[in-house]
Amino acid sequence: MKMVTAIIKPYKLDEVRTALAEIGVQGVTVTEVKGFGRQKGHTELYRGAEYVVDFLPKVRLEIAVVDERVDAVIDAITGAARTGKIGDGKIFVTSLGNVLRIRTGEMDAEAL
Amino acid sequence: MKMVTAIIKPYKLDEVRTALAEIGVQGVTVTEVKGFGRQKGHTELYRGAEYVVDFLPKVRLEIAVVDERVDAVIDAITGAARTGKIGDGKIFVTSLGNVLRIRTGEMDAEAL
Amino acid sequence: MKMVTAIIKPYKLDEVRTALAEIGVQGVTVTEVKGFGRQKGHTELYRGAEYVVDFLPKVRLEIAVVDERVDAVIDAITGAARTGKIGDGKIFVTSLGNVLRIRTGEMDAEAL
Amino acid sequence: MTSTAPRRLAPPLLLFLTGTAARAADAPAPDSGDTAWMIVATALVLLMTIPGLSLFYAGMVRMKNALSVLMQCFAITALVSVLWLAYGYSLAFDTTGMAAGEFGRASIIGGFSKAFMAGMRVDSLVGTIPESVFATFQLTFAIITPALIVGAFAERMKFTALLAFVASWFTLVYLPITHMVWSGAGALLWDLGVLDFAGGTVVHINAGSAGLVAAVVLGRRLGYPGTAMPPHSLALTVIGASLLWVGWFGFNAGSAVAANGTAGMAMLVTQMATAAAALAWMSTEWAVHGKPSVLGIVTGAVAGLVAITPASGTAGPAGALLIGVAAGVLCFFAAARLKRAFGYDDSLDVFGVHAVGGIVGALLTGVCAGTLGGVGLPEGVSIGRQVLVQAASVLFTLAWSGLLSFGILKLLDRTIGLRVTREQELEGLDLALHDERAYDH
Amino acid sequence: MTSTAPRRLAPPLLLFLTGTAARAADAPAPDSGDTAWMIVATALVLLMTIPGLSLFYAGMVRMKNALSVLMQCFAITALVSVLWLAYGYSLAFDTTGMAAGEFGRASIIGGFSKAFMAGMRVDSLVGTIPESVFATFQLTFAIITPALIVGAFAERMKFTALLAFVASWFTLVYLPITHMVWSGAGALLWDLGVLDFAGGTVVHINAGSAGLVAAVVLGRRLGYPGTAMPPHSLALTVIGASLLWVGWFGFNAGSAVAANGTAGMAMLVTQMATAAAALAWMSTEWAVHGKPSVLGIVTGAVAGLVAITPASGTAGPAGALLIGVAAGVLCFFAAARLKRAFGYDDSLDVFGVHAVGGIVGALLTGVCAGTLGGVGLPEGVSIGRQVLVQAASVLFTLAWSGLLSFGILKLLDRTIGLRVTREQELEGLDLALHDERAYDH
Amino acid sequence: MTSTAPRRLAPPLLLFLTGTAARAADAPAPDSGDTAWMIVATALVLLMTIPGLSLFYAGMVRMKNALSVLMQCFAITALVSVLWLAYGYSLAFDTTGMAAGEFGRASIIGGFSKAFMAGMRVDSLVGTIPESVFATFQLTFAIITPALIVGAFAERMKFTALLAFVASWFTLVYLPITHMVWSGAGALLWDLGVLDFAGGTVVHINAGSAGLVAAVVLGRRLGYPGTAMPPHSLALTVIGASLLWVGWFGFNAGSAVAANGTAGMAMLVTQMATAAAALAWMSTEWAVHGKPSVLGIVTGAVAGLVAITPASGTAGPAGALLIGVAAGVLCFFAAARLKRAFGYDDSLDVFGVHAVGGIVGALLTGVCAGTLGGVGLPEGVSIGRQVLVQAASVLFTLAWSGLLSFGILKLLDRTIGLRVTREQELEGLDLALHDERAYDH
Ligand SMILES: Nc1ncnc2c1ncn2[C@@H]1O[C@H](COP(=O)(O)OP(=O)(O)O)[C@@H](O)[C@H]1O
Ligand SMILES: Nc1ncnc2c1ncn2[C@@H]1O[C@H](COP(=O)(O)OP(=O)(O)O)[C@@H](O)[C@H]1O
Ligand SMILES: Nc1ncnc2c1ncn2[C@@H]1O[C@H](COP(=O)(O)OP(=O)(O)O)[C@@H](O)[C@H]1O
Repeated sequence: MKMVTAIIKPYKLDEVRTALAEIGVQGVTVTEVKGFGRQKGHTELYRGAEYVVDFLPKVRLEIAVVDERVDAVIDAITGAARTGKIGDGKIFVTSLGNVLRIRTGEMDAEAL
Repeated sequence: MKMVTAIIKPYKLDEVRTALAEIGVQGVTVTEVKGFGRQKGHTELYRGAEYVVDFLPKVRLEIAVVDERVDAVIDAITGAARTGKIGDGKIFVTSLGNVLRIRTGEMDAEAL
Repeated sequence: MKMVTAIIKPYKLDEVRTALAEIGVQGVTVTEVKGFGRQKGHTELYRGAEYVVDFLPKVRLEIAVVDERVDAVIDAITGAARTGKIGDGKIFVTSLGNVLRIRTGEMDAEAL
Repeated sequence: MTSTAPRRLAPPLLLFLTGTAARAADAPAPDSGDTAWMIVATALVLLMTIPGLSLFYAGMVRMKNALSVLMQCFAITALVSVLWLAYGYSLAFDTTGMAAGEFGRASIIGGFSKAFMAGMRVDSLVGTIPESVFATFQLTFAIITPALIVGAFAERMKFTALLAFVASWFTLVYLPITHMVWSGAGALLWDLGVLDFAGGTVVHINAGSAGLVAAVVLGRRLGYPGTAMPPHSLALTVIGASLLWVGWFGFNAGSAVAANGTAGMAMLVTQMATAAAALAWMSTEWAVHGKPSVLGIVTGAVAGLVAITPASGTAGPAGALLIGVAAGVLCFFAAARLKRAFGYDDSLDVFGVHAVGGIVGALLTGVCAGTLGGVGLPEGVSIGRQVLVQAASVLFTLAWSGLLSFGILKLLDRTIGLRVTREQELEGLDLALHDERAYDH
Repeated sequence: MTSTAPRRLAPPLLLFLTGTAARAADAPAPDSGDTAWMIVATALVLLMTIPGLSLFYAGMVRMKNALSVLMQCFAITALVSVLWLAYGYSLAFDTTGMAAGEFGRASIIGGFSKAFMAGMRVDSLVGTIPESVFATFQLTFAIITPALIVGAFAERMKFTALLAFVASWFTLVYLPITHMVWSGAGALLWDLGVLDFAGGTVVHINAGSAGLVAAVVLGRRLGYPGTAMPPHSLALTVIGASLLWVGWFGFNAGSAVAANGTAGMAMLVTQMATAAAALAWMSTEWAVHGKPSVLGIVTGAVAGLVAITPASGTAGPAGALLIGVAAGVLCFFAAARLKRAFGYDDSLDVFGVHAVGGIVGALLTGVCAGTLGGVGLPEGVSIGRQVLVQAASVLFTLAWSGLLSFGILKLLDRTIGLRVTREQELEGLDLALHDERAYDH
Repeated sequence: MTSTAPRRLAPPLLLFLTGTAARAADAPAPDSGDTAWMIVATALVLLMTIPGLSLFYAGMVRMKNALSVLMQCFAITALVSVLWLAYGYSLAFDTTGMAAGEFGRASIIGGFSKAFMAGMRVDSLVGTIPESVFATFQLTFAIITPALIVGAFAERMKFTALLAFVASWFTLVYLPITHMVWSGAGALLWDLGVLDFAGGTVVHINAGSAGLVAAVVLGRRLGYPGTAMPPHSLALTVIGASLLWVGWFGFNAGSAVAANGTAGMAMLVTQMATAAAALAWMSTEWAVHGKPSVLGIVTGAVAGLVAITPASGTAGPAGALLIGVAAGVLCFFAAARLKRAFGYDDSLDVFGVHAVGGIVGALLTGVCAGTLGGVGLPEGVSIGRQVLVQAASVLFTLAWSGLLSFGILKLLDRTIGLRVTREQELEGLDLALHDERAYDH
């Protein structure tokens, strides 16, 4: 099993969710994060105090999947999240030892 | 060492924390997340605009532990977080390369 | 590649960011988290209802790097985040299977 | 005795004089200054409930229930207004058949002769102000009183039950007590000689007693007292408390039903008692817990406002200081200790602040009218006697409100049910009952 | 016909009497009570816009646009004030050359004789109050009317375009309509006999019509209606709605331009219509959707406030109930169904609440003046005839405001552009246009 | 010279006339309209501090310090009220021993004859209003002045030090300056002929000078100016600024101590100067930084309110525009540039807005009284001479407040300590000093 972690633009969340649902992914955990990267932040200005905010609001998705589905998941995310503009985000894939469904005690692939 | 990541219902956090403390776990990092899964969300309604919110507030726990303690940790979480109702959440276990305590520079098992 | 995850004190974020930038790290994802650990929390008091809040606001950094740079990254974080007081936080290193830049489709080291 | 005492300054005095008995005397004339003040006083008392009290309460509950509290206060405002129009004003202030010292049905409750504001014309007067203004001013008191009770059962009551409870309580508790205290000679507590200038008995003790009963009948919130339930937004609570303070000038100085020296002095003593109570609560908390808190100081201010309410037409500045300090200290212990000792879950301390503060104020009203710069008691009435009258009225109100509240709540519990389900309570009332969330951040 | 009717109670009646025609009669004397009330009424109407309406609206938009709405309302307050001083007051209330029943330029718009408040001295009077107070009171109406329109194009309009639109609309739409309805005998709609005590036509239908046009011309927000756009802080919205309710006493009772029985009755009927509309919306929503919501009940209250506005000087309490219930139910369907059916994106329901509520109120004003406890219609005017007059005024205002708004917006679109870029809309107007964020949590 | 000038309109004129010298003349009679207005004006000025100023400030600090600011403002409200009762009112307004043109102790500070409101009865009058109303109205000015200073040392001062500082500053700075400017003939600055209708000198320059000194003595916040310290909730700040604007009608128009033409004109010019200053700040910021901001426009409005304050009883509408524009532009540069240039950390720009705005207003008061539609200067006083008098009063106040504030702060620093520890500052004052958090989201 793998854990696919994606950092995307917040307003793309709905589209990515839909794309994942279409390929049968049933579970996702989402976190609101701040991203520092190549994409430039914005300027804020308060009574003459101007400063550059170099983080940007991003959304982090965690999706646990069986190995065979990793590519499909990556394609779904990429397809929905890509705008071609800097800051579209990253996908990280790590290997996942075990998964357990708390409610039933089911393990691994069954637990997804 | 392993990193145990658990997604649970928010109101179970206190109980899980207590259960972990009882088995001697001293450190946990907690994130507020949104979960998409089998559990159904709720409906919101604003001036006739009705829409289904399919995410649910969840809490994500990260607990770094030595390998021997993984099972105890999983049992503690499961015992405290289970309600038997859909949406109780998942536990993910991944392997952890190194751990370092910033304050002292201690490494790995000592750092936990 | 490795994923370096660090839990630090929130007011140290700027310094750590700067230290990372100095060694050429270009991307970081930051999450606001709550930490339970050895560091004691605070007391809150509302109309005579006194209770101990044992979590503390912390900041979680995720930095994906190529293996060679892991030590430099750890040193940068440690150098900037250490105060010597309890609660300075931890660094976790896990191995990272793949990385993909959504915008371009670049993979792994190129994607960082 | 009381009908001749110039010191009897309850709001409806003028109503009484110009409305029934004294009609023969010189014809009342409208006064634009009094009218101006009373229109504004009405707006100020409405401001106390929406948004004042609503925010004070909403800030103190958990985020998942913030809207439910706002909803309850807003719905009460609307519901009580319509009931006031239909029959409330009439049952409270219709004085047909009343005569000083004579006991009868009309000593307890008015009739229906003013239902739907029958007979009220653009030029109808009560004293020197339009009757429309008098009726609306009194309505704002009828609104805030049940809204105060909301704090006692916050975070667990069904919205349907809330509506049913408020309609019943307004009818069976608020209207009779108002009538008995304020409608003039012939009314039960008026004839007894109670001093309640702006509603310590009618509003605060009345609501506080109902609150305690409701907290007990509904039971504790899930997790209370083990789980931490910190206020979700003390910023809202401070806005609410501040608006309560400002609006209370309408409440107390407005109870003079004129823009005169009595109104002015009511404002001054209100300011002083509130300030003193705020400092007293802050100091007590500082001494007891080691730190002063903003929730503490604002609650202290509210306790002071409550306590000076019955006395605001009769006490002097020094009396106000005494009342403020007493309320600040005693309400602190009532809120911080009493409810923990007895184990009931009066979520936002309706009993601890409004009943206890109201009782402190009611009793000290008797003391401070006759001394410490007060305006003096009616001829032949000693301080001791007045305090006894005050105490009797307190007990009567505690009992009337407590017993009837208990009956209403038990009846509702057996019919429509009072409390949300466990799942609804865990999810929060905002989503469970109203399909809304307070914030989308 | 109308110039002799004692029931014609629009605010400028006194202006007219004391300002031009009736100057020969007994010299007007200042009244401190009336003055006191009107100063406060002015403060209350200002409170309706800042912070009332600003918060009502800001709470309903998404967090990334919250400041842009506050900014728009605040800038409108400042901009309209200065324009009012420069020429607005004069164009609205200069009655030079007007005569009852005679049509001319002055029936549509005033002249410049009062520009920069020329001739206004500390002791100038309008009726019994200082002219400075009258001018500032009227200004607060001129402020809130364009501010209402903001809700229609929230979350997508350029700030430069907003300023240009408001300056033009104020000049070409607000000032003429105000003049035609309120400046006195000789003005077009005044001579027609329209009853608009506090601004159902001048303020609400006027703004609502412009709002609908603006929503259509600007087009929908990105993602509307598919994407969820929940209010980011209903707590702010409830504060705003509550302050609107309280402040509306200044709006409606202040329109009596005196602290008298008419003001008092205006306050009473305002309270009752608002309460009834809140309950009506709540019940309708409960029946239709299964749950009552706080956004619903507060919107219902605003609908009631809107609808009672034109009638507040002429309706009785029973009429107020009718108006409230009708507004609550009809505005619910307008907001919840109509805009979805037609597919325009009137973000915060300016048309559904203000135009629809205003129309309901305007028509029922004709009904309720003559019956249900109203003050009665002018001699010789039947209810049917008055309703026709009201309908004609409604249509006239809808058309005037709609057509001119369309012209102004199209012109601005071709010159400076109305709408922010796609990137700016996605990022949110707060950062894109103002370099600020509403919260740093 | 000044005692006969009909244009001398400072609030206590009536006090002076009816309270001491003129007692022989026709007996003063209470006026219900004036009383109505002054009760409300008092409520409005209280509203300016709680919740107005509290929110304006609390929104601008970081979340971890939001409650500490609310706490400070609320505690000041309570503390100053009690001190006012004990001796403040007396030291400020006791005129025993004063005589026009004679210098003595009583020219600087009053005596104790009115301590604890001695001699004040329900029917005591000041001019046409109850003395209780006059005393409470003046109290609200005494409350807001030290509360303004809070902005200068926000986010780093110990709460104990705050209480001690406020008590001392109120006694040694506020009371004497008030007495010298407002208590009537015989008082130092009154005899000099300063025009300060509503408190440009007494309130704003006074507070601004103390603020600058406090910012310097306490030193900068940790991390200033490198670290970003964005406002945690501009929504709260906009609510606060809006309530300041609305409440300021009580401040300025209330300073007429009557509901008359002077009050009305004060309201009108207040509205116009504020609007002009808001637009001026917005435009300047837009030109200089490329975007207009909501924090900018509301701060501009406050600058305008400050600057028109001393002139509000004497300037005309055109003068108000001049004052507003000048204040908007100059305060912008003071807040955005001056403090950065000199490197002090006046957290919320108390000096840049209140002292600079106050000075602009004080000087232009001299200009605008005599021209641009102003009411005119006393006979024989030229504009140049009046401006010199204004400048002298400004310098005197800057020096008095600055030097005494410095002394008080240094003394406190050496005894109880002014500043929280580094750890407390990092953790935030809310948890460190009050064991509370502003939000539990
Ligand atoms: N090395 C990294 N480690 C962790 N997160 C990263 C890393 N690089 C980028 N990110 C995340 O991805 C987001 C997008 O990266 P950015 O460099 O701005 O654009 P792009 O993905 O188009 O190259 C960042 O905001 C950050 O959250
Ligand atoms: N494949 C997955 N990857 C990541 N998180 C998941 C996955 N499946 C479920 N989750 C998380 O677990 C939570 C509970 O899952 P759900 O399917 O609702 O119920 P249950 O755990 O009882 O099967 C979800 O809300 C989501 O946060
Ligand atoms: N075993 C662990 N697993 C995950 N997070 C941990 C663990 N131990 C500590 N942490 C995180 O590190 C933070 C600091 O730990 P703490 O024990 O307070 O101090 P120190 O790092 O100085 O030993 C905690 O607040 C928590 O967020």
